[in-house]
Amino acid sequence: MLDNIPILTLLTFSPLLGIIAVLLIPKEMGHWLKTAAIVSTLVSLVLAGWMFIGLDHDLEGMQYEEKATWIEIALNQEAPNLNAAEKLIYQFNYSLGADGLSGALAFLTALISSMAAFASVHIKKRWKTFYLWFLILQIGMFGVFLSRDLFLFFLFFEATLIPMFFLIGIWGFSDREKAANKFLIYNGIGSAIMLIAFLMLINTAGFSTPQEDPTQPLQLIYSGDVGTIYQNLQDPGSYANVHHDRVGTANPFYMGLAMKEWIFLMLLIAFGIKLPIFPFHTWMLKVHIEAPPSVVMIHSGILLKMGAYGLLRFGVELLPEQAQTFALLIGIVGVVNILYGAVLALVQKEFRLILAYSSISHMGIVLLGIAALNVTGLQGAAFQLVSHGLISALLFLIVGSIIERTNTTELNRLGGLAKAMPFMSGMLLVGGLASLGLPGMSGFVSEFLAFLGLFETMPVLAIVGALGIIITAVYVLRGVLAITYGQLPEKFQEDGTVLRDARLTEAIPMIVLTAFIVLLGIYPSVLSEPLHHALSSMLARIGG
Amino acid sequence: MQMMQLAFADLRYLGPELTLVIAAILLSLLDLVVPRRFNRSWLGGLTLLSLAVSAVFVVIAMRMYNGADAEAIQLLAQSYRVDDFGNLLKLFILTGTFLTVLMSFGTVKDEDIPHQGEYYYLFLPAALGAMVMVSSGDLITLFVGLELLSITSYIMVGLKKNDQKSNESAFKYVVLGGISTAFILYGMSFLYGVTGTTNMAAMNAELRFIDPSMSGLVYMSFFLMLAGFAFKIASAPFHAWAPDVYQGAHTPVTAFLAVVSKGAALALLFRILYNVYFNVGDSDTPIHDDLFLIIAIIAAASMILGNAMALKQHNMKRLLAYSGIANAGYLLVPLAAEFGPMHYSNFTELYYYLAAYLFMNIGAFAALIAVSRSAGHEEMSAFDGLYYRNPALAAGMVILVLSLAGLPITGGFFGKFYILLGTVAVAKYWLAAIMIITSVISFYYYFGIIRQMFMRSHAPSERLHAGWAQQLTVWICAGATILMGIFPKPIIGYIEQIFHLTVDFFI
Amino acid sequence: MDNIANSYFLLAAILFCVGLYGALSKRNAVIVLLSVELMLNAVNLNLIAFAKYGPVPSITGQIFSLFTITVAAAEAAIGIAILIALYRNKGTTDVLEMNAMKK
Amino acid sequence: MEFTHYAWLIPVFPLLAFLVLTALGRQMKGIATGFSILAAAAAFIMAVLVFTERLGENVVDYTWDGFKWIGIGDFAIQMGYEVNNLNTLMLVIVTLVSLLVNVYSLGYMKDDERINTFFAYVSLFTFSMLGLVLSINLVQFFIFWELVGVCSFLLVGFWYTKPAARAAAKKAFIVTRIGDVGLFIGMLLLFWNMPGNSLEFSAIHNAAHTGALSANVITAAAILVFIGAVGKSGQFPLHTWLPDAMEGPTPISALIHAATMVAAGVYLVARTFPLFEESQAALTTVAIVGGFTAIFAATIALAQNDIKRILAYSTVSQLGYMMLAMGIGTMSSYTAGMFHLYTHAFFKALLFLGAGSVIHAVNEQDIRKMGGLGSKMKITMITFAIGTLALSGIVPFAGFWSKDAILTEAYHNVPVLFWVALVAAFFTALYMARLFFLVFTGKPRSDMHPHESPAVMTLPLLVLAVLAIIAGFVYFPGNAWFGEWLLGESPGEHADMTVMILSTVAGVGGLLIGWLLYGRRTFTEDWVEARALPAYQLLNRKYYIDELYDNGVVKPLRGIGYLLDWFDRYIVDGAVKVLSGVMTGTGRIGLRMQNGQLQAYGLIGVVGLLILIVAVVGRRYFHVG
Repeated sequence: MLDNIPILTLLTFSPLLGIIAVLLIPKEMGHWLKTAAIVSTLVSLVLAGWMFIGLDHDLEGMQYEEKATWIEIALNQEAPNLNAAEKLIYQFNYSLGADGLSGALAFLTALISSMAAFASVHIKKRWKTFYLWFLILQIGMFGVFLSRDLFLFFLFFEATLIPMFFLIGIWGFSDREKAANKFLIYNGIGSAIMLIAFLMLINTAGFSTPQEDPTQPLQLIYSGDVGTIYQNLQDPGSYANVHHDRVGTANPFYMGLAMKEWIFLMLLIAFGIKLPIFPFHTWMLKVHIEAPPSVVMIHSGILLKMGAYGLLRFGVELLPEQAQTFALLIGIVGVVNILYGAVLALVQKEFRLILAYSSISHMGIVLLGIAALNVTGLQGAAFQLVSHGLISALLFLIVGSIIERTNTTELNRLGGLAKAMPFMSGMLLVGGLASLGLPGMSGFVSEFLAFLGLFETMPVLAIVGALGIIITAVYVLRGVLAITYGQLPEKFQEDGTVLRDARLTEAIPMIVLTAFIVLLGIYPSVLSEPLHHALSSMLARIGG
Repeated sequence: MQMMQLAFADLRYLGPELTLVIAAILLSLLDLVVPRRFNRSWLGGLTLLSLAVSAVFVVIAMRMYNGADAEAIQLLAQSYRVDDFGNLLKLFILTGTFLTVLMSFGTVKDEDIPHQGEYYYLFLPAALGAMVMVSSGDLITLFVGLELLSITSYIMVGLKKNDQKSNESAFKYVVLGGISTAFILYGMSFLYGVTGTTNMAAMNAELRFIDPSMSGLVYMSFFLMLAGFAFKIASAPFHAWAPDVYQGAHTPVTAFLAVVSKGAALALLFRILYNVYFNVGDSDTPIHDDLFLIIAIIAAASMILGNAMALKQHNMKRLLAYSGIANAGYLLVPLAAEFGPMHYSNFTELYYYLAAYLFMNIGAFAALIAVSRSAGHEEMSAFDGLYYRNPALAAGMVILVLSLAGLPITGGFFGKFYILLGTVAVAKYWLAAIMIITSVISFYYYFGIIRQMFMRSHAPSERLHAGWAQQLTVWICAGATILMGIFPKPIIGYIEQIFHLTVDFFI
Repeated sequence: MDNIANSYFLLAAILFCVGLYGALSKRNAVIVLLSVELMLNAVNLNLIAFAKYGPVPSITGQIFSLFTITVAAAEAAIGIAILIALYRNKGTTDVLEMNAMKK
Repeated sequence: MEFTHYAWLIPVFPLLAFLVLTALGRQMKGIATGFSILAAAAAFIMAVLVFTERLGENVVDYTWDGFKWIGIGDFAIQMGYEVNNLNTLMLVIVTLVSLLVNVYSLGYMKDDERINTFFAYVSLFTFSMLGLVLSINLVQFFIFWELVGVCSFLLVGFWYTKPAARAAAKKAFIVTRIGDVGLFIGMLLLFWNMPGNSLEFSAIHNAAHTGALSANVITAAAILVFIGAVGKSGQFPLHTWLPDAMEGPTPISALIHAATMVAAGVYLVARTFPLFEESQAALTTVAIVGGFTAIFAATIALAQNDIKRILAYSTVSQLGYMMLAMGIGTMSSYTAGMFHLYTHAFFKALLFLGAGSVIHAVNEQDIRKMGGLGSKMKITMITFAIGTLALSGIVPFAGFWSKDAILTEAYHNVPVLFWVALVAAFFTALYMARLFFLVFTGKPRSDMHPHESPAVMTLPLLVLAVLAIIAGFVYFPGNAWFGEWLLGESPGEHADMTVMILSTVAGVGGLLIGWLLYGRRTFTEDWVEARALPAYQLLNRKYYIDELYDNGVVKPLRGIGYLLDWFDRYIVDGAVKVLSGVMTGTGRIGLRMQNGQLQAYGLIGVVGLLILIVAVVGRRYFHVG
């Protein structure tokens, strides 16, 4: 019903509205800048909600398709076998599309960005540039989830690096520049490896001769469009899968099994760096400590999800056979992630580090869901993406407010906040309980589905992973109770710094996020229905 | 041997070159005649004018003699060709020189460059030498062009007579340049010896049926010539001169060296590699594969070494020198990725990245001039707090640095992406991998500049007013970079449409 | 290719190597410039030898050597001019002293 | 029949109270607590109506599962509620005890400024407990199961300023969580093996009977479910959290840690009883764990000095009895187990509330400092006495009939466990006597001025005392109505005089010795400690189980954590630094070559060229490698 309005382009570039407003408002009027940014994020939230509700649940494949040719790189055709063709081009078009998975994640992006806009009220300096980079980052994130072309996906993927570099580097805490550098180099290498894998895909599976009837002049097109690549990889007769030479010389488009496995491994590593898989996670810890809390809300709420989304969209959907061969590896890495993150979170002295390690542990659950390679597992993984996004956003929102009042999150220098700030400690407790998977909140549903899915294919891994739930309960309670329960440290008592409870602008985002977390916990099919078709079509080829 | 004579009618093909020669002579005479107090920047203006006129001639040539079946015009038995390969590169050289001269307005002051007039019109013979290099099909004219460019650039580097550093770097440049010329000549002598002719097409015909005993000499000829050209491009093993010369020379001259002379030398290597040494040698002595492998190794070495050395660099000119070495590596990659079954567009990739390299490098140097004039030194700290002092310049510089680093929606990004597409199409994955990983490592020092501009707030906070010329150059380059990043289609389409391998490139 | 030609090429190679060695080891700047000229002349010798005794003898070699001679002269002139400017400022022609610009 | 249809209303009342209290808690100071009592009363009335409606003979179970919770692939998990006789029994118990505790808390928590939050948590707990009782499938059961765990965590840690309360709350949640993971894995196992992937309890019943599930799946599922029950009901390995949970306010100990939540474990075993019936291995484990916990906890209770800890260990021991009954596996032992759960809920709640009124009066929990409170606190003493007699299993009181039923079953099926249970009964009587005589009789041991608790606290005591007396007559050798009502067919009860005599002897003997030791002071009270000091010390320190867990599990885990933290900081980060070091290293080498010497540059070029020539072309001629 929404096909006539290009809603996806509107949504992706809705932050432009805010950017223009921010540019126009002079630098001194901080209050106006904040409201302009918040209003712009709310506009994108409304658009994202409208799009998500408009998603037709039982329609296969992509909806709201928008396609416009953007880049057609003409290639040299003077070679003997090529000059017959009317056109030999690399075609990268601006094509957006949304299905259950990307629609849900786009809505999550809009929601968390608007909540982060609320939370960034604590920013003290240079609001203009802050909101500029904040909104550009939002465009990048929308683009990543909605783009249906490899080149466009890579472009938006890289486009999120620059704003994050500035956001961490300028507004972070003491060691911010080192953290910004580490973030840039790690993610740069991650996207570099991804680029190589994409190029291999474009140059082999991307090749097609799209003209329908042979009478028309021959068109040879390399395209980055995910749809064509999916077709070529799927149908055995396509250039990519036929071994004997068809184009005179050896078939240059043939994708051997080894090559497919290499591509999948590269994608796993590239997205593994983004979704921190065990060995590549150290950069994320630095960012979680040094970046300002509202930026960390976005980073751990959405940026980590891009890795998992990429793994699902390009790893599992395009190369399902390879996904099967690597399923055990992903499973083991997932369990390692869960246990490693949980045990380390147990001994941290800084609350933000506990949250960072808990993000690693929760992303391990996503990996388990993916490793299951059945509809339940994938649904669990997709659910965990959304639920962890909401929960970590809520937790970092509260951390932001706590830092603004006590400017520390060291466990031994905090305590007894429940007396001074009952509302916020209540919210922190709710966030903690949601993150340890208390039923009635979204954390439980995703854990339940992920482990359920994995139990069918790899029961032993599921059981070992389930032990992680116990340790999660331990470190969450240790962290949350150390801050809220117990006595108020004397530092905050005697010098009269009355720790006032959450103001309205802080309370609203907390309540909204908690509402979503509880809604997903009580009535999960509001999210599982749209996900349903996106994931089952993903597994159609291997009978998931 | 039919009589080869240059008829008057042929002069109309040589429009661009003649304008430069006449302009050079007139300006040097004008400089002599005109009294001392006459402001020499008028000469700069005239130089710009002559460059523009020459560019107009080139564009006319491109439109006039082109056509689907048009045969490339060649004079004096291929010694001078007016083909689209040459025209496109002439356009590149002229824009490069134009922008370098434009950015040097206001920087040429008496105390360090005594002969101001000379400074301006010396660019003309250098540009002429480069144009001759790229449009010659014969070794001799090619050599003459190369030497004209080299010798003029020796002088330009040494123009700052009173500055000890500039003299030193000029001397280093002369000696090492001389050695590299000797290497090139020695290689050319072997090449001539083995094939008996200096015309590229004839040479290739000879080399294909060379008897194996001579293959040693063929290898020797290629290695010696490669040493010379690699020196000119400042790629890996022969890069050592670049940082000192770049630091010593006057900044616009450094820009000229980094862009125009490197680009011309690359085009020359491209022409020789694909015309003379193309599938030479047979199965047991595969000279063709060895040569292309060496080019790939040199490319990889300069990418790794260039980026590595730039990591801990604080002097901006030396940093841009090392980034120039790395970019020489990136530019060599399309050469190394030879033709594949579906991949024949090496030239377009090379040219597109060369154009992007031109804009981002000259823009960076122009911004450096503006900033170092007020800071007094050329360290990276000159950029401190630029965001506060001159936001427009800072924004322009961010775009240029993003393009240098190869991050999206900039010309540099798309150039690298296009080269990578070609390299992966030819299944040279290791080369593509090195290119990408080293360009990610380059984020570190490029973003060092951004850190200085945005994250250092303790700089003196009074506004920095950059010269109009530098501001204009930065904005032209930044605008061009953004355009090349977002709309690559028209540029690449135009190149593919007019450039035909068989007609314009193979002699 | 009989042995006369070989002896010419051998001589040219020796001359070239001597010139290269001289350029890279001599301390006096003038001698360095001189050895660069030596290398260029070695090339001339090689060209002439190929023109006369080479596998495909032809006149182009000699024309080529004419060009190289003129270019070598131009280069020598520029080299000396820059050396004089350097000497005036620095007071020494010792090549090892010219290391004002380090890493 | 229509009341059963509205059974879902029962949990909704406390939920509404919870929402009202949290939303408007701060503003409405006084009347907020009224809401909670009102809701509890309404729920109780509704439960009684449903109970009376189902008293008739041929009453059919009612299930409704309309609410589609989540669709996975081609099957979906539906939510709803189920009403059968077992549930109705639990509904009545929970709502009654919750009502009485609500009333009692009015008095007990009167001067606490967070009284509204307290009542909110109590209502939330009642809602989740009732939800648990009514749930139709294992997933919904698990959801409410964890919600109940959270409520116990919140309420135990209610006085959060006390560090002991904080540690106890954390411990309670984590230890029950360990059990919950067992149940969680059991649920996953069942989900994939059940025909049609449905986890409905009814589906589990007939799947177990018809043999659709393989033998070892049943055993594995049963044991995993039992682990969950062990965690929640504080059975042997996972019992350490229950005594520490006494840090919470006493009404909570009465409601949660005596009558309802801890009974949920037994209720779960009852709910999935067909699974246990099919696997003998599971039954023996349940019986052994139950029996062992009974005797184990009873011995520890002997040597405790805190009034609430004695009652806590007594609860653990009585739950051991129930598990023992379930473990015997016959339909009559199942009925005996549920009957003991029913009676135990009343007299244990009575004892806790009695203890609460004592603590409220003298503000002291150590029984060695108390004494002679009987004179001033008449009603509390009398009701406490009734509770003690009921718990020790003296003839007319409810405890006797239910414990006797279990002992008879044990006697007929597993004689070994019968004797263990009998000894435990003797110890029970002994420690209850010790508690009663030390607190209420003799001269006061420290300067206390006890006063009787207000009416609002003594009323519930009286109601529970009456129930403790009459509750037993529902199922005694003469009248097996309770069994028939519960199972729908006669449990085949066979009274056994010898068991009755033996259990009375054990009970009366225990009380007599207790009276002798502590009542009349014939021996000085530290007689037991003097004679059997090492044994006393062992029991007092609770067999050092807490220390065992602390050093055996918590410290090694923390150790691994620090090790991994070091590993993460140095090895993983180190590897990255090495990589970046390689890069800056090559840079440094390159820079060292830039020493400013003109001739050095030339040399680098020439040497580089030679290396290239040798590397690429050399291998052609020298065939090296």
